[in-house]
Amino acid sequence: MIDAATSGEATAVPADLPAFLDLENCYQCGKCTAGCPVAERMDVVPNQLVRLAQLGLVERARRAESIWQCVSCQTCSTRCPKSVDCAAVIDALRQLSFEKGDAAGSQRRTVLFQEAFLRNIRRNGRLNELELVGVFKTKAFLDDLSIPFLFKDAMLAPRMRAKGKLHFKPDRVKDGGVLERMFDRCLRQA
Amino acid sequence: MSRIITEAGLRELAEAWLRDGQAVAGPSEVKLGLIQYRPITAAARLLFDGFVHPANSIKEFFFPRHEPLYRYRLEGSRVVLEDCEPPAVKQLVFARPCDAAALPVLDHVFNWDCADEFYNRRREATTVVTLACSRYDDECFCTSVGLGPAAEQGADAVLFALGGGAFEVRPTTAKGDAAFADRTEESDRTATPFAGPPRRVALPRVEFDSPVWEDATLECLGCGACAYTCPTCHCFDIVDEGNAAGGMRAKNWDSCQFSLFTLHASGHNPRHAQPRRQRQRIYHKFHIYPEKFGPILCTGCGNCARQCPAGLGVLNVLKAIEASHAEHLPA
Amino acid sequence: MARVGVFTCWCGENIARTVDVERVTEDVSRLPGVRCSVHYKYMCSDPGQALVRERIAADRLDRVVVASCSPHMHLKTFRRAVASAGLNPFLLEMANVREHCSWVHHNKEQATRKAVDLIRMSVERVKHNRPLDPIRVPVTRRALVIGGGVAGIQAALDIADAGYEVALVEREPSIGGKMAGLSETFPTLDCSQCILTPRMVEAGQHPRIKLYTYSEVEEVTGYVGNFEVTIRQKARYVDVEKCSGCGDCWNVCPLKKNPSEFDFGMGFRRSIYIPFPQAVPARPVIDKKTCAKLIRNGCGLCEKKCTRGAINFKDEDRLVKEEVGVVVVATGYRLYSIGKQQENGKLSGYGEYGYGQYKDVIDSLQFERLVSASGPTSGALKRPSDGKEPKTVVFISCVGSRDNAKGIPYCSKICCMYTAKHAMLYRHKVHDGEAHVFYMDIRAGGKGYEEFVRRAIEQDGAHYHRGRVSKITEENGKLVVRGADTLAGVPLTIEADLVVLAAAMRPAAGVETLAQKLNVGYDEFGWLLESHPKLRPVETNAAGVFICGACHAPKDIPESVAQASAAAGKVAVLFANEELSRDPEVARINEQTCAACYACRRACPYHAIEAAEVRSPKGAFVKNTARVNPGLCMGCGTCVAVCPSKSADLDGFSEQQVYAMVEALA
Amino acid sequence: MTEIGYYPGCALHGSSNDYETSARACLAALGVQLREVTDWVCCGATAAHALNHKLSVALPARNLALAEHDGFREILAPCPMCSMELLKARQEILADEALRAEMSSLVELELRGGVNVLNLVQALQSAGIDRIKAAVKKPLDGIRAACYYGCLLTRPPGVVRFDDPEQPRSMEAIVGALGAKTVDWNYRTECCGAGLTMANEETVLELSHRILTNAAAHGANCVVTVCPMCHVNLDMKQADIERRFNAKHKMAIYYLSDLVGLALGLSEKELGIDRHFVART
Amino acid sequence: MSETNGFEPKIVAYVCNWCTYLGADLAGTNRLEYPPNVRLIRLPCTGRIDFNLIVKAFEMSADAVLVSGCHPGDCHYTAGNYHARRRWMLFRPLLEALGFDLRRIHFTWISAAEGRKFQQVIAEITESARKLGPYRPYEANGESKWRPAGLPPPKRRSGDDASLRTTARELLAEGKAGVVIGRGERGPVLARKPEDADRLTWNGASKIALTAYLKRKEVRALGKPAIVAGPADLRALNVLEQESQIRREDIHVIAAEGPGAAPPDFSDLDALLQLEPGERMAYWAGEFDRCVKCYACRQACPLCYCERCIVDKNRPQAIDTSAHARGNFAWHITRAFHLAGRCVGCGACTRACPAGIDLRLLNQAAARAAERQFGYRAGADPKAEPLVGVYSLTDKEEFIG
Repeated sequence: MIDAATSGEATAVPADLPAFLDLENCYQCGKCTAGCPVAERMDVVPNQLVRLAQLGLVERARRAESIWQCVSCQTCSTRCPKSVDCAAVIDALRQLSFEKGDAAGSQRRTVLFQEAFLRNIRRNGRLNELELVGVFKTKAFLDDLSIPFLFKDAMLAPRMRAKGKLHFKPDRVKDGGVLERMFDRCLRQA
Repeated sequence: MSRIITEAGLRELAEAWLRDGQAVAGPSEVKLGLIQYRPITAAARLLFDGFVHPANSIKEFFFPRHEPLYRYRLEGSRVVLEDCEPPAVKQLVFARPCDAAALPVLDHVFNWDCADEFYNRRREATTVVTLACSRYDDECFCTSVGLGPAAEQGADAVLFALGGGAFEVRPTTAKGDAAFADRTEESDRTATPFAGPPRRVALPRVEFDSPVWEDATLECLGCGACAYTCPTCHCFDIVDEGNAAGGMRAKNWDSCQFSLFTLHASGHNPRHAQPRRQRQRIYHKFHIYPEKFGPILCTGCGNCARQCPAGLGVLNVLKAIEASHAEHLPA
Repeated sequence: MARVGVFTCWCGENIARTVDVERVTEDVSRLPGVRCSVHYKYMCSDPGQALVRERIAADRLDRVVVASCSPHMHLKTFRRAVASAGLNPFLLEMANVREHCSWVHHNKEQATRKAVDLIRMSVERVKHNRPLDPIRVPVTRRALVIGGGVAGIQAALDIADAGYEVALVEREPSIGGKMAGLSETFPTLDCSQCILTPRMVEAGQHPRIKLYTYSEVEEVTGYVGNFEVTIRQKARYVDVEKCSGCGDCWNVCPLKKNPSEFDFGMGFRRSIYIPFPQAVPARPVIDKKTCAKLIRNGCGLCEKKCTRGAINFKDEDRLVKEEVGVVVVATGYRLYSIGKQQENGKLSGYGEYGYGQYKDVIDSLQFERLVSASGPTSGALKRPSDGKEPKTVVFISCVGSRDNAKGIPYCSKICCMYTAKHAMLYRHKVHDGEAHVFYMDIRAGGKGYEEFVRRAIEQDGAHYHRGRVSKITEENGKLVVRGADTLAGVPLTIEADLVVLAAAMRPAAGVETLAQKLNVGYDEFGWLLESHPKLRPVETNAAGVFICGACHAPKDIPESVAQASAAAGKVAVLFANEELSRDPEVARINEQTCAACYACRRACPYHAIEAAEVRSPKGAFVKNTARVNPGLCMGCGTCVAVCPSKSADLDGFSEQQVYAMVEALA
Repeated sequence: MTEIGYYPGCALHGSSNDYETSARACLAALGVQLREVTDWVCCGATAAHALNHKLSVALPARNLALAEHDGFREILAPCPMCSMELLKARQEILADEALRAEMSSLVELELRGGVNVLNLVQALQSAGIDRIKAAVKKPLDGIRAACYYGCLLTRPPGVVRFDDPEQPRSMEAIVGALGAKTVDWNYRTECCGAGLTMANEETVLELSHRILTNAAAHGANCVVTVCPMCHVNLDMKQADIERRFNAKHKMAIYYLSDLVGLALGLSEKELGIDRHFVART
Repeated sequence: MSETNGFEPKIVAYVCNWCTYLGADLAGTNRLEYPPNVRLIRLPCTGRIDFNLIVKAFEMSADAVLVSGCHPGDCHYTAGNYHARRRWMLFRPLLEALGFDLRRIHFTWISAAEGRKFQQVIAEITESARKLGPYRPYEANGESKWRPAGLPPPKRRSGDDASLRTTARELLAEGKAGVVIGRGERGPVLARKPEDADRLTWNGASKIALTAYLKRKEVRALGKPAIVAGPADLRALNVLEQESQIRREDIHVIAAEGPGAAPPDFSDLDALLQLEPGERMAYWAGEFDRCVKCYACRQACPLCYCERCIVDKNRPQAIDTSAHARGNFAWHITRAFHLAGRCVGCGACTRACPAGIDLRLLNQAAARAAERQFGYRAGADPKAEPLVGVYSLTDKEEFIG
C-alpha cells in the first residue's frame, strides 16, 4: 500500500476492490494493453489501471476515462499470462466510480447510458429501446446541452421503422415485483 | 400346585439385584435382530421369550474372553507383582437350558489338574435361572445330545412360560430357591411339557482317519466364531501385555480353529489345514473330552451353525459323519 | 539380559546447567538392564571416549547409550569409540539431552525428568539394536553418459581423460546436440561450430570413449557401482564399419525435399543423409519413413552406388548391454512448441501468434539456422515465405516462459541473451533493417552479459520495448505485431517481415521415461532433480546417477560445460575406490510372512524392492515374496509403513526399536 | 421435432427481431422447436457488470432459475452476450454454495444451476453438421464468407468453454457444410465496439470499419455473425461507417442462421433478411 | 500458566531425521525455549511412520501426537513425505468416523531451518493438549442410541441357475476346474465333483466373500478354481489382481454381470458423521465391547490375505490380542486402515460378525475419502494404480501445519 502522505493522494482501503481479482499476480507485461482494441484512445491503459489498483491508487484509477471506454471484449483477460481478470478489474473500477459518482467528465454520456439502461430494465424487465434512447438522449442533453447529439440517431429511426425494427409496444415481464425487489436489494447493498 | 411369577415379577427380581449392587445378565436385544447374553443395567432390557437362542453363550460370565491374572510393575530393576481378583459381586444369569447345561461340563476341565479359582468363584457367586424353551429352530439339537428344552443341568431354577406373562418357577437348588423366595405365588397352572427339537442325528462313532473331514469341512475359513459362541468351548491362551513400566498376564479365549493355535516355533504346524482343525474340534467334543471327563462337550445349542459365516456347524459335520458311515454299510 | 552402559555428558555447563546430571545418572542406573551409569564433563573429548571404552571392557557392556548432544553432532564420534572397544558401532544409541532438553528448557526439575525419560527411551531402544556391518559393493569403473550434446561430450571427455572408459549414448545420428546448430554464441560471438567441432572429433576418436549414436537407453538395472544398461541401437541401414563417409550415397538419393531435423525445417535433407557436414560419426543413416526402398522396395540407388557395400536395407534395431558403475545424464532440452498442438495437456499454445500458420513466424532455433554460416541459406538472411531479406524483424521474449496461463511459470534464463544476440546478428547482416525486441525484463547476469545486451541496444541499434505482444496477424504481406510499450504506456503496432519467438526451454522429449528407468526424480515440468540445490548440484537421489547441462534446468553453454566437468569430477571421486561402503541401515523383508502384495515395491522411492520367489533347498517353488536389494535401499523405511503384515522392517529403525521407545513412555 | 428452451434476450425482441425470425426458422427447418423461457428478464448486459456486480449475477441467475422452473436442461441464448452472462453467473453459482443460496433467495426461486446454456453455433452443432449438410437444397456457391466470431462467443474461454479463443473454426465448419467458401482473415475475434454504439459511437465506427476492411481485403463478399450487436454495428451502422471513413463497403452482414436457412431453401423473407439494412450485391 | 490445575500432557512426536529432528536441533542451538512435555522419536523419514505407531502412542497414554517431516519437495528420500501425506489423508477420515478427537493429532512439515516453527508448534500443541485435558483412550461418554440402517439385503442376481449348474458341472467333469466356488442354500459351496454342481445357485446364502477361499491353502490344492462371482466378488478379484495375489488366467470366473458402476451407498456413514465425535466414539465403544476377537471379519474378507496377520506378530506386539477396548479398537482401526483404498464394499465383515458389529461402516470411512478425494473406487479397474503405496504431488494437505 502506498502511503497517502508520500503519494500525495488519498488511497483506497484494499477492501474497495474484491480479493478475487488477484491483483498481485500481475507482473505488468502489458499484454492486456497490447491486445486492447481501444487502448490507443485511452488516457490510462489497461496495464496501468491494474498497476494503480495494485498500488492502492484506486481513486486515480476510477477517475480514468479509459474505464468507460472499455468495450468489455474480454481480450485482456483471455490473453493474460497470469490469469488476471483485467476486464473484471475494470468492471470493479466502474462500479466504484459509479457508486462514488466521480467518473471522468468526458465519459458522462457512457455512464448516463449505462445507468439509463439499468433503469430501463428495472422498469420493464426487458429493454425498451425507444424508451432507452429517449431517456438517455434527454439526460445527455440535460448534462451537456449538445443538440447535435440529441438528434444524431434520429436519422436511423425512419429506416428502422420501415424495416420493422422499432417497437412502440413495450415488451414487459409479468412479475415486475420480484425484479423491483432484486434491484432494491442489490443496489442497497452496493 | 406350582409356584408362578409374572414377567413383571422377574424384572422386579432383576431390579432388586441391581439395586443391591449385584450383577444381572441375560438375553437382551443389542440391536435390531441381534439378541445376545449381555450384562444389563436395567431390568427392562431383559428378554424372557420370543427368541430361540441368543447369538452367544453364558460362558463369558464365568470364563470371560479376557481375564487379567496378575499385574506387574517395574520399579527400577525390581518387579512388583499384584494379584488380580474376580469381582466379588453376585451374579444373576438368565439362560437357556443348553447354556446352563454346559456349566457342569466345564466344571470338570476347570477343576482337573488344578482348580481355576477365577472360574470357581464366579460359579459360586452366580445363580443361573434357565428359561425352558418353547420353540426351536433348524440348528437346535439338544435332544440329540441327551438334553432337552427343560434340561435342569447347571440351572438353579427353571422357568416355564405359561403364557399371559406368567412363568412357572421350579427351583432346583437352594440358591435357586433363595432367589425366588417371597417372589412367587401359588397357582394351579403348570407348564405343558414341550418335546423340543426332533432327534436330528445319532451320535456317530467319530473316526480319526476319514475322508469325511475334508468333504464336510472344507468350507471352514478358520475363524473362531463357533468356538467363541459355543457354551462349552473353553480353550484359552495366556498372554503377557506390557511395556517398560509394567503390564499384566491374562487369560484370553483361544480357538483350535486358528492356524496359529498349533503353530510351532519351528514353523511346523501339525494341524496344517483347516479340515484337520475341524476334526480336532469335533473329536475333542465327542471323543477326547468324554473319554477324559465323562460328559460330551456339546449341549446341542446350535450356535456354531447359527454363527458360522460359512454355514457349517457341529450338527452338519455329525450328519456328514453319520452319512459316511451309512455309505460304508453293506447295501 | 542386555548389559547397557549409559554415559551422560555435562557438556561443560551446557547440559549440567539445566539438567541435574548426577541425579540423572543415579536414576538411570536403576533402569532394567543398565549395568553402568556414569557421567563426565565432556564425553566427546579423548578422556570421555576413553571412559566409554574402559567401562565397556570393565562391565562387559554389550550396549551403550550416550546421553549428550544431537546424534547429528557426534553419532559418528561415539560409534568409532565403541567400535574401538570391540563393540559393533550399531549397538550404540544417543539420547539428545542437549539440543532437545537442556538448551530449550529452564526449569531444572522438569528438564531433569525429561532427560531421564529420553535416556530411558534410548536404553529400551538399544536393547533391540542388532550388530550391523557396512554393505560393501564392488564398483565397475566404467561410465555411461546419456546425451551427446556439449554437456555430454564434456563429461565423457573429462571422465575418459581421468582414465576410465565411457559409453556415450546419443539419440540422434551424430553427437553435437543443439550447440552444433547454433550460429554464434553470446557474449563473445565466437562461432559455435568452431568451438564444438574439435571437441566432437576428440570424443569420436578417444580410445576410451565408445560412441553409441542413433541409440537410446532401453533399460537400466542394478545400482551404484553395478548398473547394467541395455542400449537400443536403432537400425541405421548403413554399416558404420564399412562406410567411409564418402558421400556418394547421399549425393545420388533422389529424395531431396525432406525437412531437415537439424535445420528445424528451415532446410532439407535427403533420405540417406548425415545431419550436417561435421557430423561425428560422419556416417549416414537412412530415414526409414521416407526411403523409397524401405517403404515400397523401389529406388535402391544408394546401395548400387556404394562401392563398399555398406548399405544394408535389412538392418534391424540391436540391443547391446553395457556394464557401468555410474550414469551421467546430459539429455539437454528442446523448445516449447508454440503452436496450437501440444503433446502435453498441461501446456497450451499461442494461437494468437499464428506460429505454424504464418511461415515467417519462427522460433529462435530456426532463426539460429537462418543466420548460421553452415545453415540452409549459408548465413544469408532470407525469410522462409518468399526468401526475401526481412527489413523489419520483431523478436519476442518469454514465449511460453513465465506464462502461467500457457503452463510454464519458470524463466528460461538464456532467451534474454540470445535474443540480444539475434538482434545484433540481424543488424550485422541487414544494416538498413530494424530489429524490435519485446521483453518483460532483461536478465543478463553473467560475465559480460549485461554489457552484451547494452551493446545490442546502444551500438547495434536494436529497439527494445518493454511489453508483451498480444496478437500477430498477417495483412498485406506484413506481419502485424500488436504489442505494448508499458514504459510509455502505449499500445504499439509494428509491421514486420519476420517474427522470431524466443520459445521456452523444456526438457528433452522422453526424459521422464528415462528418469523413471534411472529412478531419478523430476519436477512437474520434467526437469531432473538434483540431490541438493546448493551442495549436491550434480548428484541425484539415485546413488551413482549424475546430471549435467540443460536436463536439470534451462542453462547456457558455459554453465552446462561447468556442470559437466563437475559431474565428471564426482564420477572420478567415486571411481577412486574399488568398492563402495554403504550404510547398513537398510530394509529387510521376512520372506516367510510376506504376502507378496508388493505395496512396498510400489512405494519404494528407490526401486530397491523386487518380486522374488522363495524356493526350497531343492529348488521347488514355495511362495512369492518381496525382496530388498540392499545395494539400492537408502533406508527410508517407507516399505515398513505400507507393509500390512509388517514383514518389512528396517535395520537401525526396526519396529522393535521404535516400539520400545514408545513403550518406554508408558 | 425436438424442443429446447429459448432465451431470446432483449435484442432479439427489439431491433434485432430479424435474428429471432432467422434463428427460429432455420432451427425449425432442422426439426428444433424453440420454447421461450417463461417471463425471462434482461441479462443485465454490460450495464449491470459495469455498475453493480451483484446485479450482474442476479439477473442471469433469475433467468437460470426460471429455466429450471420450466424444466429445461438446456436453453439456447442466441446473443453471445446473454449467453456469456448466463454462463458466467452459472459458473459463479456452482462454485460457491453460499452464493447459490443467496441468489436463490434474491431471485425468489430455488436455483440449482443445472441448466446448460448454448449459443447458436452449438445449437446448430447439436442439430448435427452432417444433418445440415444432408439437408442443403441450395448450396451457397457464390458466397465467400468472413466468419466473424466477435468477442464474447469464445471469451472468456474459462466461462464459455467454446472453441479456440484465438483460432476458432466452428463457424467455418458450418458455413463450409453449406457449400459456401470461407476466407481466412484476421479480425475474426476482434471487437466491433459492442454496446457502445449509442454512447461512444466514434469507437464503434472505427472498430467496425477495420473489421469490414479486413474482411474485404481477404476476399470476403459477406460477413457472418451470430451476435445481434455485431450485426447492428456492421449492418445498421454501415452507412455511418462509410460516411465517417469515406469508404465503400457494401458488405452484406448475415446471421449464421440466415446462411443455413438459405441453403436449406428458406426465403429471405422467411429468414428476416429483408429487414437488414445492407442488401447483398 | 494454565487453568487445568497442574495437568501436564504427554506429547509424543514422531519426526524425520533430516528435517524436523534437525529443526528441533536448531531450536536447541538457538536456545528457543518450549514446554518440556514433548518426547521426540527419531525416524529416518515420515514415510516410515506407520499409523500403528500413532495408535500405540495413545495407548501409552500420550495426550497428543505430532508427526512431522520435511516440506513437500524436500524429502531426503525424494518422496517419503508424499507417501506419508497420502496415508494420513486416508487415516484421518477413519479416525473421524471413529469419533477420535482429531485435535490430539498434529501433522506438520518443519524443515531443518525452522527451529522457530518447531518451538511454536510444540508450544501450541502442548497448550492445546493442556486445554483438552488428559486423554483416556477409547473411553465412551455414555451410550449411543444411534444405529445404522445396516447392510441392504443382497440384491437378486439375474443369472440362471440351470445354466450355472451346467457350466459348473462341465468345468468339473472336464477337469477344467478343480473346484467351483459358489453359493448354495445354506452357505458357500465348494463343488469338487460334477454332482456337487447341483447345490450351486446364483442367489444362495453366503456371509463371506467367496474370493476369501482363493487364499486358503487347502482350496488351492484342489486345482484351478472357478468362482461364481457377483459384482463385489469381481471387484475383489480386480484388487487381488492389482496386488499380485492372483492371475486372472489362473481363475475361471463365472459371472452374470460386471463389477458394478453404481456409487457405494454411504448413507449410514453420512448419518454417523452427523453425530458429535463423542457420540461416535460412544457408538463404537458400545459395538467393540461385544467384539470377542474371533477374527470372523478377517477370515471372511476377500482382501485380508496376509499369511501372518499383523495382530499375530508379537515382536513387537503392535496390537494387543486381548478382546478389551484397547485391543479391539487397535484391531479394528488397523484392519480398516489396511483396507483403505482396497475395500470393495462386499459387506462380508459385517455379515460374518457374530456380534453384529457393522464393520463395513469403518471401511467406508476411507472408501468415501478415496471416492471423494481421488475419484477412486477399489476394484473398479484391475489396471488402476492402487491408492496406497503411491502418491500425487497434488494430494491435499490442508490438515498439515
